Amino acid sequence: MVEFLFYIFAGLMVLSAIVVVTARNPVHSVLWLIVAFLNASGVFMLAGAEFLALILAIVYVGAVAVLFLFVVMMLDVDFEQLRGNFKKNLPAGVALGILLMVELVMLSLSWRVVPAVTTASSSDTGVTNTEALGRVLYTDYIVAFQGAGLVLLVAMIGAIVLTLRKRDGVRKQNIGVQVGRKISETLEIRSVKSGEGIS
Amino acid sequence: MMLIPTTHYMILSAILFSIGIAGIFLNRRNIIVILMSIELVLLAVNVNFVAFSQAHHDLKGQVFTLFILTVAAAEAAIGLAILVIYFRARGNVNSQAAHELQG
Amino acid sequence: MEQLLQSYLPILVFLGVATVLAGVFIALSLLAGASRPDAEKLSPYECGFEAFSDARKKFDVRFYLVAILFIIFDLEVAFLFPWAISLGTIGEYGFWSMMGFLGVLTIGFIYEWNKGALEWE
Amino acid sequence: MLSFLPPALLPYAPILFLATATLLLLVARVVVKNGSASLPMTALPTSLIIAVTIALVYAQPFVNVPMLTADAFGQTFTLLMLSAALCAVFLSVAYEQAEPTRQFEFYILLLLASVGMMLMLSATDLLSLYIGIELQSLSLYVLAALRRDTLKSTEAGLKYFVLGALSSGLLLYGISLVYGALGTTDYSTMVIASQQLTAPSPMLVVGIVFILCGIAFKLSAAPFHMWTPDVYQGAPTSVTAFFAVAPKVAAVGALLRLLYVGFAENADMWQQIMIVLAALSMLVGAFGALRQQNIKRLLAYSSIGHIGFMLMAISVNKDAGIAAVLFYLLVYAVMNVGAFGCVLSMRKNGQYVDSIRDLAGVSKTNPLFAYSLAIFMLSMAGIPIFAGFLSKLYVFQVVLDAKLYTLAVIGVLSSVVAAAYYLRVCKVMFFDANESALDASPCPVTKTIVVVAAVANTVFIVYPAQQVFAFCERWVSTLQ
Repeated sequence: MVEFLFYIFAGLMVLSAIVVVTARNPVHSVLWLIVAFLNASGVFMLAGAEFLALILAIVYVGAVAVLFLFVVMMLDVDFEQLRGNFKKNLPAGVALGILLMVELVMLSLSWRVVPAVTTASSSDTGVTNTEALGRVLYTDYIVAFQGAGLVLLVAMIGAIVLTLRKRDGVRKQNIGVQVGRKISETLEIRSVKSGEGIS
Repeated sequence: MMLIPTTHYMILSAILFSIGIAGIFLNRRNIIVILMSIELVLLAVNVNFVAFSQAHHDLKGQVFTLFILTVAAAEAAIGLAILVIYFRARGNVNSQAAHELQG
Repeated sequence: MEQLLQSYLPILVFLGVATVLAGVFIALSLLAGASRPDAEKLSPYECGFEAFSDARKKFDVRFYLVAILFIIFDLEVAFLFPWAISLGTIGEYGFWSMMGFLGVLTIGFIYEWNKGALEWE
Repeated sequence: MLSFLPPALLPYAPILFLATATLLLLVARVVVKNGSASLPMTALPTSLIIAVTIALVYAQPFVNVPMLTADAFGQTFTLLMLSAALCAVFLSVAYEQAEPTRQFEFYILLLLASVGMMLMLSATDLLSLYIGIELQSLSLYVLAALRRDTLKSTEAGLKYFVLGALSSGLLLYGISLVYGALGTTDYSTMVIASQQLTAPSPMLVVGIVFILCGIAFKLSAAPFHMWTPDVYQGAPTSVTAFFAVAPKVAAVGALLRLLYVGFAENADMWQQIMIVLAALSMLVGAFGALRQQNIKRLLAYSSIGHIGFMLMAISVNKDAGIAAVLFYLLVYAVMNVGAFGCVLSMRKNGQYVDSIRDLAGVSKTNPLFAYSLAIFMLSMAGIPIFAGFLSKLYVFQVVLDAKLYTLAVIGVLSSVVAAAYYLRVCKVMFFDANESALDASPCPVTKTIVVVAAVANTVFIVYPAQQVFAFCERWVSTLQ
């Protein structure tokens, strides 16, 4: 039963990966990329990495694929011109792919478990995968964890520095000031004699 | 229900990795598809890590995958930021035309 | 292992049923319905006029910036889940390490707010 | 001396200080809204922060921690990298005055890249090595594309990003295969696991190959050097000055620790690859720049050549090799900081110029500039009385001891060919007719750096060479 599930997920994943690479329209390749990510989270689930499967679904499908879709929609590009010599280097690309694949698959067949290098934490101690991850992540791997925090900070600074454009002279609505205005500032009561206007 | 042998995962990861690398060489012109192929390569790496983490019965592989996810998402964000400003400066997104720096 | 997969079986069944149903509807409409497409019918309908411009409008880069910042804070939340569950066992040390992580990202947020990345002209 | 810190934080003191100081500087610069503040206002605190970090690194006791280590080897490379970053900050002040961009983030990203490099240099686990490499690379991608309105800078950033992302994909695939083969990513446990390996595992070999491809990219070693000339030319010159030295020091240090500690047991697997990388880099570095018209692309090819020499010394796999690499790196840093100081003072009527024809006959109009650039060119070529000759001498000595004769022959051949384009620059400066003079170098800081580097290059051979080499050997012995 589990074997059958694995073949479905793996098959769909490989198929959608092939379509992502060869799709004519980038929007299609983004959608197939999302299918690939969803199947990947299925494969992770079968491998016991429950938390990672869900994070993959949330973070990748939810955010990264959306970002790709944004960019594909934003840069209105004529795709025919982009695929100019796709046909020309198709044979070379496919040959490279198959060569790499055969070599790596043969490599995988030669894999044997190395005499056990016992490491402290093992995954199935009756505690949920997320809890087990949480116990290890913030204490033993604190260096990588803070490094990841700085990587996110650099990504934020980079994105803002590169894309933010300030149009000066744009009047912005300041809700605080609007709400804070008192009646005396807005209304001015003047007594007007009949027949004369207000200067 | 026995577990799935690790070699299956490794073969899946090898296939995905080769598709990703071939994808990069196939459409050198369209940078967005290159970025997607890089995401596929990282997905192949994650499958490998999770499979070995199950094989070695320790969490190190899964912790590594979590950090790869974080860094890959940040990398995709910056990559697309650079792509947008390149497109704004250039006018279209085709890397063959990127021959300004030559000689 | 099996207990984990058992608990996720309903989701799988739900997904399976959903895709099968969707597939059936599409297949039925393709097979049963009469479809004689011609250029006129396929062109986008704009109240009888010829289509004025390409349907894809270039939209503002600010949408894009919000999407990037969403990814970054989404990842921050992703790190909070295991922390929340395992706070009991990792104790003081784990608490302060997450406070450091949150501090770094709060400083990023202050930077972003003052730079005006969140404002929408 | 750092006893006041809580013992738990002691090993992280320098990195922690650099990171927190950068964050405070970031908040200060963005909250304090004084539009008029020109850039040096940020350069001053930046150089202060780097100086204090250098002091902290120097004073730090040597201690090991799960993912990091602080030993003499790491300390030396970190000091060299931080001083290179400090010179890059000084050089960028002149660049900022000439072409103000009002982007103070340049300094913040430079500091965050230095944090990444410190992490790389002291990592004893493939995970912290990867996070360090990514933190440094992400900051450098953004720095390369910082001039977002000019096409050259965005194109440089894009090329660097695409190839960088691909190379971290390769690096990660290598790490996953090594993790699969050995079951661990910590250097010391990897050594134990590879000793226990009964049959030679092909997966480990392929894993090491992929890791070396990933790191070779960061070093701009030969088969992965395509991005270097374009990014050196495209990126703003102050960023290129930082590119040329600091990340190379970090990548060489990380590679040395990875190979000599992590993969100490399986040297037979990586020695062949290193020899091939070294030979290719030297040849590309020599033949690439023969008809080069742009000074920055010329310096890019020369840095590829120098990396080739360092890889040659690393592939020897003996402690003497490390001392030669450390010495070579020291001389390389001084030469490149000086060379980029000159490139930054190449201005004609207010415009930065970077083609070699603009240097025609400069010796008559700005003699100081001409002579110092000539010293750097000759030192890079390895002409005897300059420091460059000594560093190449030590590398050749080590390589010949290890009987890698073919590599030594390729090395000599490539340095002879490379000398051609270095001497061509000197010839253009001294013997060609002069069309227009360069502007006088506005900023005293650049001038002092250039002069100090030039003097260091020449006087080096007389006194300190022996002591410095002995110093390198003493430091290296602590690499456990």
